[in-house]
Amino acid sequence: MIDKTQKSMQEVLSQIKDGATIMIGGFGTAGQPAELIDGLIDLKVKDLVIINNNAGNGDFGLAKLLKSGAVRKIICSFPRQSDSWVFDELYRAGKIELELVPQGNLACRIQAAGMGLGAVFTPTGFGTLLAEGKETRNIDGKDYVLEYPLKADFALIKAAVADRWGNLIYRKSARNFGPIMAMAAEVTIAQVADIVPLGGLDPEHIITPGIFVQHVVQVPAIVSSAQA
Amino acid sequence: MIDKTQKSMQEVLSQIKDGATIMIGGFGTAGQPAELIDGLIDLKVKDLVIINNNAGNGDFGLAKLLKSGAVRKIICSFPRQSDSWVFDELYRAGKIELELVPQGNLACRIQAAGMGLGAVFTPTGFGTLLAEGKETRNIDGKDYVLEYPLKADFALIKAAVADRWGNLIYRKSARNFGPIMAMAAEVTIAQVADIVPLGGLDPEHIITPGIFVQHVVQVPAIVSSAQA
Amino acid sequence: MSYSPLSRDEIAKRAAKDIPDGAYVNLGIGLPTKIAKYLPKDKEVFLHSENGLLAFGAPPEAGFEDPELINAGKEFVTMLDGGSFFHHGDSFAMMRGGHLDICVLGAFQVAANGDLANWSTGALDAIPAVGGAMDLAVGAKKVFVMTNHTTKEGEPKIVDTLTYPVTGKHCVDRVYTDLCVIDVTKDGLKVTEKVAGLSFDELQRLTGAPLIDATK
Amino acid sequence: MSYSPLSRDEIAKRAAKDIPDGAYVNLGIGLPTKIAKYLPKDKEVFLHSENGLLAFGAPPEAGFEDPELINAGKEFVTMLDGGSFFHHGDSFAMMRGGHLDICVLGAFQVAANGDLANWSTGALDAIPAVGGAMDLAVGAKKVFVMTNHTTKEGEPKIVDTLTYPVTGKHCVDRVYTDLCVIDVTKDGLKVTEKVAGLSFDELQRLTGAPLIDATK
Repeated sequence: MIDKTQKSMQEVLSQIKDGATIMIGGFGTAGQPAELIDGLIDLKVKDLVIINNNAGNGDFGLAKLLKSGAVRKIICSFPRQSDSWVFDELYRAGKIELELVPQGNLACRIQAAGMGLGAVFTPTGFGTLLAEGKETRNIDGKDYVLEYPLKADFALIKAAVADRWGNLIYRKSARNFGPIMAMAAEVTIAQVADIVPLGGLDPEHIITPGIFVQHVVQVPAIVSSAQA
Repeated sequence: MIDKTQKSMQEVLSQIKDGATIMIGGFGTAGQPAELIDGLIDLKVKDLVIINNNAGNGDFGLAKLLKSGAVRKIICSFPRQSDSWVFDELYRAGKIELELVPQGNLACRIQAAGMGLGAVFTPTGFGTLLAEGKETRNIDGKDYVLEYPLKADFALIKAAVADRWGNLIYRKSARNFGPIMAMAAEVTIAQVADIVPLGGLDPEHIITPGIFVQHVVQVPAIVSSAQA
Repeated sequence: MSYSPLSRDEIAKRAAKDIPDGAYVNLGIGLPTKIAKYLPKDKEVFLHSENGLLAFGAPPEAGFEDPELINAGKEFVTMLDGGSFFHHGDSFAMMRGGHLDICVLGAFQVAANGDLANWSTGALDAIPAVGGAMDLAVGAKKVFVMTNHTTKEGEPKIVDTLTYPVTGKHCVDRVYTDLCVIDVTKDGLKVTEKVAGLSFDELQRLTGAPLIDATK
Repeated sequence: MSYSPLSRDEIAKRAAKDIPDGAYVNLGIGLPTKIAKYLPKDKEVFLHSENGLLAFGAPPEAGFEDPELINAGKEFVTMLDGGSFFHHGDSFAMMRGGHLDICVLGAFQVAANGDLANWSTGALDAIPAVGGAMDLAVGAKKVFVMTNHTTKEGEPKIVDTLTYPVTGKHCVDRVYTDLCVIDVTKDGLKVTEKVAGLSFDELQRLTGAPLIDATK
């Protein structure tokens, strides 16, 4: 019997080693798998490459991971926020590498990885600093930049409900990067608030089919005091 | 008040002119918008380019459209079937042009159009007759073929339920090409069995958001005698 | 003659007038967000947010905030009946694929040829951040800009050539400022409206690129 | 010594043995479809179909056929609890993106280097059709082929170099025939099993490429 929910969070996360590339879901704190990130911090692994839309908020979750010194490089679209002081300090001190990617190219490069494409010509960023040195091409009168897939060893995402085969549904705008990151990583670990028996999720409503999910960890939802 | 369900099928289809490129949903007959196709036949337009996975089954739906002489060219992955006699005869008589595309490249090229990409490097078809003359590239040790987006003037698709904003849900394996074709066409026309009031579709369950749908036509579901 | 520049809310109100019934619209973070307040009740306008929302509505009442229902500005919102959720891939396909009718963006500078700068001042010590700005600039069918006509220091923001790093080339269609409305055309920057009491010469003096008077 | 080739069902049964618990598997139209019948009940194997199904089950009972619940072979199927529906884009992302563990395909020819021909005989008057064959060939982590060892006319189907048009290059990992099981390796074609009573020399005689005896 295949049960992707059977292992402890610690056991699941222990696969992650120094130097791993990890996608972390969430847009701001919505959809951010805070408990998985806490577990990742406890591993005390080093030299991680993190892919996320942001670079952490406040002192918890992703920001706490950065503060722990575990991250060598972050690939994101919007690091600078009113509460991104942890990242800001590391960046100004030269202690973290930043690859800035337009948000839609971030999404598209993650999708390209999940879809098995070798590269894509995208219009976003053409002629800008973020496309400097990249191959470009005019196709049917429009300019495009060649962008390569973003793959990852692991994706840590947050969903609402799972079954033992790893099928997932999400909640509201916490969906954001979850489904496409699950498709792009070698090993996807989802934290969910609820686990239902097989058949408890309607096959028409499943957003991430279990083929894209290797492990499910249940983290009961707490009324969060986190700012969005 | 935006109501995409208000026009008659005839009125909606009358936008389609000679020479139009039209995506038609469906895999075999599942998801094939048979009534929209009948309406298209009644228009007596000519020189159409049709994009579908197949090239018609039996004597109805897409096959009937081909038989009417309206189609100049078909872009598909699997024209030859036990009941594709209409296409077979036209093809052998040199009366229809065929662009054969591997099914996954068909899907991917439709997606590329909907996503606004200029071209994609796909591994499928590399080294085969279907990639002859196409640009290729080795990326990270793997060979890819450059494929261009497939766009369309219209998409005719079949869904299960809509609301007046054009939000759609599908039914079982009739979903197939519907969602990606809706994203790739200038004008998407969906035939649906039911229309519900706004709010009748759960925002978590909507598969095709109304932004991708311009017109909805209600065609009550009949227990079909069509072979699958 | 004297004139009064429009307030931020008045610019938003003016821009809102040009958003047609049934439009799919992305309102950039900051000033453009104000437009939502001024959309007429008899129109149905679909607001899109980068983080996977279509047809979201007003902020929730106090006490009903949901940390998992936010817009791209990370503000709490509500959903309208008929709204939908989707992932980031589909959300940016809506932009990049040309499905959004209008986006309204803030700007550091707009050039005479429609080039837009709104993501980086190029300051060496600044931490760069881009978000979805470049995607909106190239993706939406129409790109509107909403901005003060000059900087706080009185420098023109509508310029001949950008001095700040570009966000998107040849992308801006129309600019709403506190002084006027400008259409970016092949012939140049056409002023179609200006505030009462402001002479065309004075407006030109406050602008870093040649304007065409099309207010008659 | 005399030997009996395996029946089609026996080949399917043999191939089924190598599909591990929890595998995501696409069974090609025709012969490979038979494998479903022989998957052991104590294993959970997830069957994928090109047209947007994961974890589908056996055909429905007569009278319960649903024209909107079919597999890629356009046969009526049922869904298991835990199954899901998705669109063609996601379905082929599952293949092309390397998420499927195994696909089992039919073949006209398999070459010594793992090239596969199964979509076109190259006959001039034939109507070409490819479906998802090329996607499966390049996409699945492991590509198994299930075929008779020779054509009806006795010609080898396992050959040194393809004479039919290629479906995918260097893609086949293992071949199940009515006579043997062959692993395609960098060192060559390794026969790991053969039917009782069949000598290696006789098997080599029926094969168009050099075999390595790895049955011991």
